Amino acid sequence: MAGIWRSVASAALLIISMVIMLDFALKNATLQALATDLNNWAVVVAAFALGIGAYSLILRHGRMITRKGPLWPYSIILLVTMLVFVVTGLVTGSITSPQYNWIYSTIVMPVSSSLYGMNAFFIASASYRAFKAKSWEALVLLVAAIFLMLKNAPIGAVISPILPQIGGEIWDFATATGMRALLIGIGIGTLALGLRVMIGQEKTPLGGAE
Amino acid sequence: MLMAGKAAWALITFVFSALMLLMLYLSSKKIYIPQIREHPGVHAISEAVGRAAEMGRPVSFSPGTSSLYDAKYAGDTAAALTLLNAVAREAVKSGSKLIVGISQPTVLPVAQAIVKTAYTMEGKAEEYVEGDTVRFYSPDQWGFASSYMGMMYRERVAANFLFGGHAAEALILAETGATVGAMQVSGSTNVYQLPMFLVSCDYTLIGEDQLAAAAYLSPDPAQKGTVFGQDLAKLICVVLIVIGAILVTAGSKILSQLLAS
Amino acid sequence: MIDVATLSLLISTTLILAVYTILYRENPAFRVGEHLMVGATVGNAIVLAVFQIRDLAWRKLQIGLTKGDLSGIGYIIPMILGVLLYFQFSSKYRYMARVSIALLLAVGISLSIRGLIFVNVIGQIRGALAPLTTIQNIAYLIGVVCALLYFVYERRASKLAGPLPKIGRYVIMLTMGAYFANTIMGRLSIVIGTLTSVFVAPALYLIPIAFLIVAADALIRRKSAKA
Amino acid sequence: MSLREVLNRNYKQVIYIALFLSLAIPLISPIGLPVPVQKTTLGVYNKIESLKSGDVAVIGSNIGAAIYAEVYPQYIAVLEHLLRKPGVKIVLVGHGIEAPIWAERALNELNAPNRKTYGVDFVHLGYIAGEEAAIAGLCRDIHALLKVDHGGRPLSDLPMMNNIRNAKDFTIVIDFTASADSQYWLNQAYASYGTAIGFGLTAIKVPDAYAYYMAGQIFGIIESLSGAAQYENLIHKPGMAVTGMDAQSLAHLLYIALILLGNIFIVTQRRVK
Repeated sequence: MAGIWRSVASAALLIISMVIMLDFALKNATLQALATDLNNWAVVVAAFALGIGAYSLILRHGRMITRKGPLWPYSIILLVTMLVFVVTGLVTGSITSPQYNWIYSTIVMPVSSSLYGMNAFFIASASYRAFKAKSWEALVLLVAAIFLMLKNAPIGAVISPILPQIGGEIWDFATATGMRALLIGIGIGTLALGLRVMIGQEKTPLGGAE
Repeated sequence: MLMAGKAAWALITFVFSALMLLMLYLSSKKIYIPQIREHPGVHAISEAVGRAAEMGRPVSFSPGTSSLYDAKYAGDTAAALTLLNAVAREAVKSGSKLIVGISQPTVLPVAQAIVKTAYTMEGKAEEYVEGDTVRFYSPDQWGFASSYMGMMYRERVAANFLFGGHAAEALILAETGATVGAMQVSGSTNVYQLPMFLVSCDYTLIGEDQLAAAAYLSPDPAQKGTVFGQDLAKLICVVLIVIGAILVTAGSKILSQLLAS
Repeated sequence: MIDVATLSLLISTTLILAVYTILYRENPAFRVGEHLMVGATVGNAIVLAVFQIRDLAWRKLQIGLTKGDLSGIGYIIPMILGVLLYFQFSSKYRYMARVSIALLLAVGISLSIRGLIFVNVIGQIRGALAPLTTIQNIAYLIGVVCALLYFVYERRASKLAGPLPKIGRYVIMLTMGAYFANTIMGRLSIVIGTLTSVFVAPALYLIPIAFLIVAADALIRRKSAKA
Repeated sequence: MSLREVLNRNYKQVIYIALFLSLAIPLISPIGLPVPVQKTTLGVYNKIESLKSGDVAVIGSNIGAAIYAEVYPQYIAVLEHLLRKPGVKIVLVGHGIEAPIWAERALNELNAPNRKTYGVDFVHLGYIAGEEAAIAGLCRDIHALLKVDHGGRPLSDLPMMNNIRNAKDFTIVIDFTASADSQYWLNQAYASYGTAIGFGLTAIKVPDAYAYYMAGQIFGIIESLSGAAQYENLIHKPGMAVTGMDAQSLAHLLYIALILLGNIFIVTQRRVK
């Protein structure tokens, strides 16, 4: 049984991939409808997968609370907040209801923007700690970064109008060369990895060879 | 019937795939086994894990915030999972505690299976704690980031691995790792976040480096054949670019038009 | 009595400050923010998932059953595959989850290949085809060729390219430096936005309070460290 | 204790406080560091300046929480400029769910209802679902696509809408957005009806749009917070973007100083050894 089911999985992987790839190149209504459905199926399966996550989370924090492990009061906060969101969302029946909107914009939005903005602080500490001209490569990285900063901040143009020009040239060069090569390489690398997954040579992303 | 504008796509995908599969075949039949330059970051994995074991501090791993069915970073996630396989085996062997932080629910069952297998194969199945070795944090990038940060501080991790599709939380995770003194190896195909990793981590697998690492980390040496196939595909791109540029200079836009057909 | 909007402002400002205290050190205030955030986002994801299953699968299945439409009835499959995922927790029947994962992986990998070959590979090759009439364009051509050769992994092939892959490595480093600096403006805009929203009474008064608490903690820790 | 010793002991905390100050001080008391005007910003300004009484400006209000810090100040500045032009009709419309919230907030902030008459000088059509197809429908026939405005009033009750039926009646369109939808208006209004298009964008989207600008397909781009600051200066109403740019400039200088400091310390340390 296990063997058969694993073969079904390998076959499904190859066939579904082929359908979606062919749908991109061929003009065929059936293929298109099938590809759209498969895409939706993935969304549905992923929605079910969240249950595994929730179970895993509740298991860990429940254990923390019952065993009075370190940080157990925080586990209570976590589980209660989760419950409040689920109940509010399901009772009001919509994530755009005023009540739901209030708890969302009071908790999730400020924490999100704080963490997002914290990048600016970490850029500062990384600038001091990590941008060291230890090698010629590091020097190139550092010089390019400084010129781009002088291009982006209006102060650069005030110091000298040449600075943003140099920054602009570096930016154009970077997008036309290094970025281009990176993107091409990523495209080719993804194709190679994808092929190996499709034909069953690489089973790790499926959960290992077992 | 081919869709307009997709002929070039179909041809290139076909030619590249054929090359990669041919090279895979040649190396599996030992007709031509390519010598692949391995990234120093991959060798650093055992060094980092070993260091953590010596210090008696844990190893942490994040396979990214992109899902398994992401339309852009699925390959990134898949590569991160093969790297997780390598890291988990090293960690279990060295006896350090492993913590895998998961953001996407679709990645969770796969990561659980990989890590559980790694423990079972070393005969340490009882050390795998359900819900704790592989931890689900939050599908939201910032919910995940805050948990992963807190975990790195509280557990004082000594080795931190960040692979797969990370978004704007990349620098936050990497700088926190640097703050707690962890040795860090990272990789991504998200070109906007790569500079963040490169600056903050000890080793970074840039873009394709990470995807290729997935091949040569495989126990089957024949997989290196596809990496050589990748090289040939890139050489084709180089030739196309050079010839195309010369043609355009001569006033012919034929190659550009062909690629758009 | 304070109104709902002010209450929201006060709570969110407290949370912003609590999260930012991580810059000083890991502490209970950050932990509260962290656990609230995880609870909230997972709760939110559960609500969304429930609606998704209802709208994307359940409704379609219902319509399919009443109309006898095959594509609608087909939506029973992802629901079964979704349930099969839960065999993950049984070591004996773990393999049952494999087809569900195969579906997810197949969709992701094939969509990625589609897009990346089309946009990254073909799009970028087309973008590189510029007439070699300016110094810039010639430099771009040399740069992109070197950078591509840097990503050649086969030792012998790489050696044939001579110094070009080495130059390519410098090109990649320059690109990384430029892209690092170019993200800064957006990040700063977010902090500035956050600060502007916090710099309003009564939320404003919370900032000095937060600084005082942090300073007091730092002093106490220094004293106890000395003792 | 020298600066190096302080930084060596706990460099992070010192750096974080320095960054906080360089962001907070300009917000409390603006310094007014100069912001050079780019030609792309000037393109939008000149276009609006050239509008005559009876001209119609359609404003794509696709702002969301994620991009508000960069794009909302541009939106406010452009709306202010339009409100100052006598007789110019303003139509606000969005295809993001959050769009109407930001549009209403901006109208209130600028006191629009008291400065102009709703339905005669400006209307808010709210949020239209359907991405590019919605824009296409809007360009073809507004009245066929929509029956009511954002507040639920029938379009037939709004006098200015009688003369605005399709994209041929739009003098200009300025789309404030952060994603692929910036091309919707270009594809639909510009390509099919020749309507003049301009953009207000986040920094990350500008390179794409710049190609259209160079090709003369759009009349201007307002770029991120810096574009908004330039616009505020052009209309002589310095606001949140100008103070934001002070903070940007100071923070960038701090980053550069930190990079240089880090390297100087290495060099001097080597000498001491």
